[in-house]
Amino acid sequence: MELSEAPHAIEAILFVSGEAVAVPELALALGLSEMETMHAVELLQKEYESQTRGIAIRRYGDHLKLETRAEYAPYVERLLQPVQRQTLSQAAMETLAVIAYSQPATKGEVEHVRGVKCDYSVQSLLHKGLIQEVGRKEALGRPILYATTDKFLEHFGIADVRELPPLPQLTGAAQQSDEPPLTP
Amino acid sequence: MELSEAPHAIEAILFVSGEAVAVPELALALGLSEMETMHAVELLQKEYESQTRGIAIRRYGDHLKLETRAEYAPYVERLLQPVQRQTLSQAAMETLAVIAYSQPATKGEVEHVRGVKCDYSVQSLLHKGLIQEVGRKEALGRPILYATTDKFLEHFGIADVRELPPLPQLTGAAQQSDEPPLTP
Amino acid sequence: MGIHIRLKQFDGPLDLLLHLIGKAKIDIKDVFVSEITEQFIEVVRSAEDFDLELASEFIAMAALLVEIKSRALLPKPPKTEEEEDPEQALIARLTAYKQFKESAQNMAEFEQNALQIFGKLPEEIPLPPPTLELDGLTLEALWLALRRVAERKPKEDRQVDYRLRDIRRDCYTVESCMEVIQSRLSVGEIPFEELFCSVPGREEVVTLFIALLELLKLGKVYVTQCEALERIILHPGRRQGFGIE
Repeated sequence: MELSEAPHAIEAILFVSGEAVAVPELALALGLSEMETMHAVELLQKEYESQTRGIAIRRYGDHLKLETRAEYAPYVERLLQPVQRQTLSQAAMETLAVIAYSQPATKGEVEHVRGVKCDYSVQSLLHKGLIQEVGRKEALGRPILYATTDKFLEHFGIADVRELPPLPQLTGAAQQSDEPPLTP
Repeated sequence: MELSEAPHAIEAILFVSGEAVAVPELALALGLSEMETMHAVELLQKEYESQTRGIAIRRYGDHLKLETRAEYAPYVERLLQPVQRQTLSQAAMETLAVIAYSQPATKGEVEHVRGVKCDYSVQSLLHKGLIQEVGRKEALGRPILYATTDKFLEHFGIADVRELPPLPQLTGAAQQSDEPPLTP
Repeated sequence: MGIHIRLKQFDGPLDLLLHLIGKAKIDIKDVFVSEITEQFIEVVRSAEDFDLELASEFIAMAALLVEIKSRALLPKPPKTEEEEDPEQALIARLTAYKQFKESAQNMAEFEQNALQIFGKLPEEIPLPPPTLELDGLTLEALWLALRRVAERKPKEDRQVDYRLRDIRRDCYTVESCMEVIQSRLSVGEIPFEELFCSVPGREEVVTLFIALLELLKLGKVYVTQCEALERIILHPGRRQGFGIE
């Protein structure tokens, strides 16, 4: 396709699909390289932003999604009852925080940090698609390693895990060497 | 709300709604009069049209709806239903070769030549549109006769089955050196 | 302190410990010079929803706290390099847990902000049948496939003309069977079963029967049977009138 047409073709595709679309799939549909596709996406994003449109293109990891701008939420909610994403329980959020900040992490590592069994919250996060199995740890029992997904990014409205605030630095507590290594 | 914000608030509402929204409802949600609302809609429509965007606002009576532009439909279709690339299995290629050179042929005849059951490969070739039923043989059981299709010719880049290379000459067992009479 | 505490409201013993530390307004590292151990045991002991399933982790923590506290009362053994100080280990766990707990709260804020963003449902699009692209369809591949088939066949079959013909000549045809029946009947009537040889094949039976039906239709043969399950007799020629002959 013509490169100049690409941004608006992307707009049409994202509009129709509703859900987040993976960049490689988008590139395939357009018959463009992934680099050309991302370039077109950036053009479109700029166009949207310069006009403060009602909708915006957001990137979640490797996925792109067309969504409303947060500032128009009151008007949208006044007329429609949009399907709200469910918020996570405290237990699930804690489990997710440990995995997000120390990924990839095993269930055992999460349980060590939280001090409770985490079977249920890990299952629930897997089911919601917020975490995924990414391999096995080379350790006794070869436990499954978990990491966050692009859907996790979408749930929290960030493009990359690095956009999460850094782990809070606690004053007065000596850092211990037996903690799981963290990569915030 | 600010009148200048109205077009993009309308965009956000129409986007989330997915369905046609009545102008009075839209006006209510925005806290504007219907006339102000329609004015904002016209501004938004003009903005869309001047940019040949991927989506457009359509009016149905006093209802408004956000839709994709028809010219981008092929890209959308390609995303939702990507072209599947396949190769023919060796078994299917053999079955196709026997049918191509002796058409019309029954499954029984192909099986006799190949020395194996050919139900699966015949089904697969039918499904791929490379062969078709062309009648029934006047013999016991009136078996179905198969022949190649125009799609077959198209795939092999020939205009007529008579353009197929001549049959392999296999008069002796030591005929290892004979090459297909083709100029690739 | 208020004892009306349910264990369920805490995500495990570390959560309860942090809660008590927060309430006492002390630093994590001061946990063992405080009354936290006693408070912890009291909470677990008097919990309204005490059941072993839920409480086992709390009880294990209580045991650990008591162990650490009692160690402090004993003279300190000379420190060995590899031995882990359970007090320092627990403080480290509490510290790490507190960090993640706060991160979870930060993440909940992100989650709340994301709730202000709406997507839309996918459009319903009628799709054309899937297009299939086939790779490797060349005349050469087709020709080679045919040669492969030919080479697999036994040598004596090699000279086969690949223009396919009938595989096997039918031994019985309806026409020949009609002639057989008529010639048998030319000397007079015969019982139906004598039409067949002693060990008839399926093809013979089927073809002869079809031939017989054909002759009946053409009026060249007729059949009689005196009673049900009696012998069936074949007669040459067209039946005269009705009734049993």
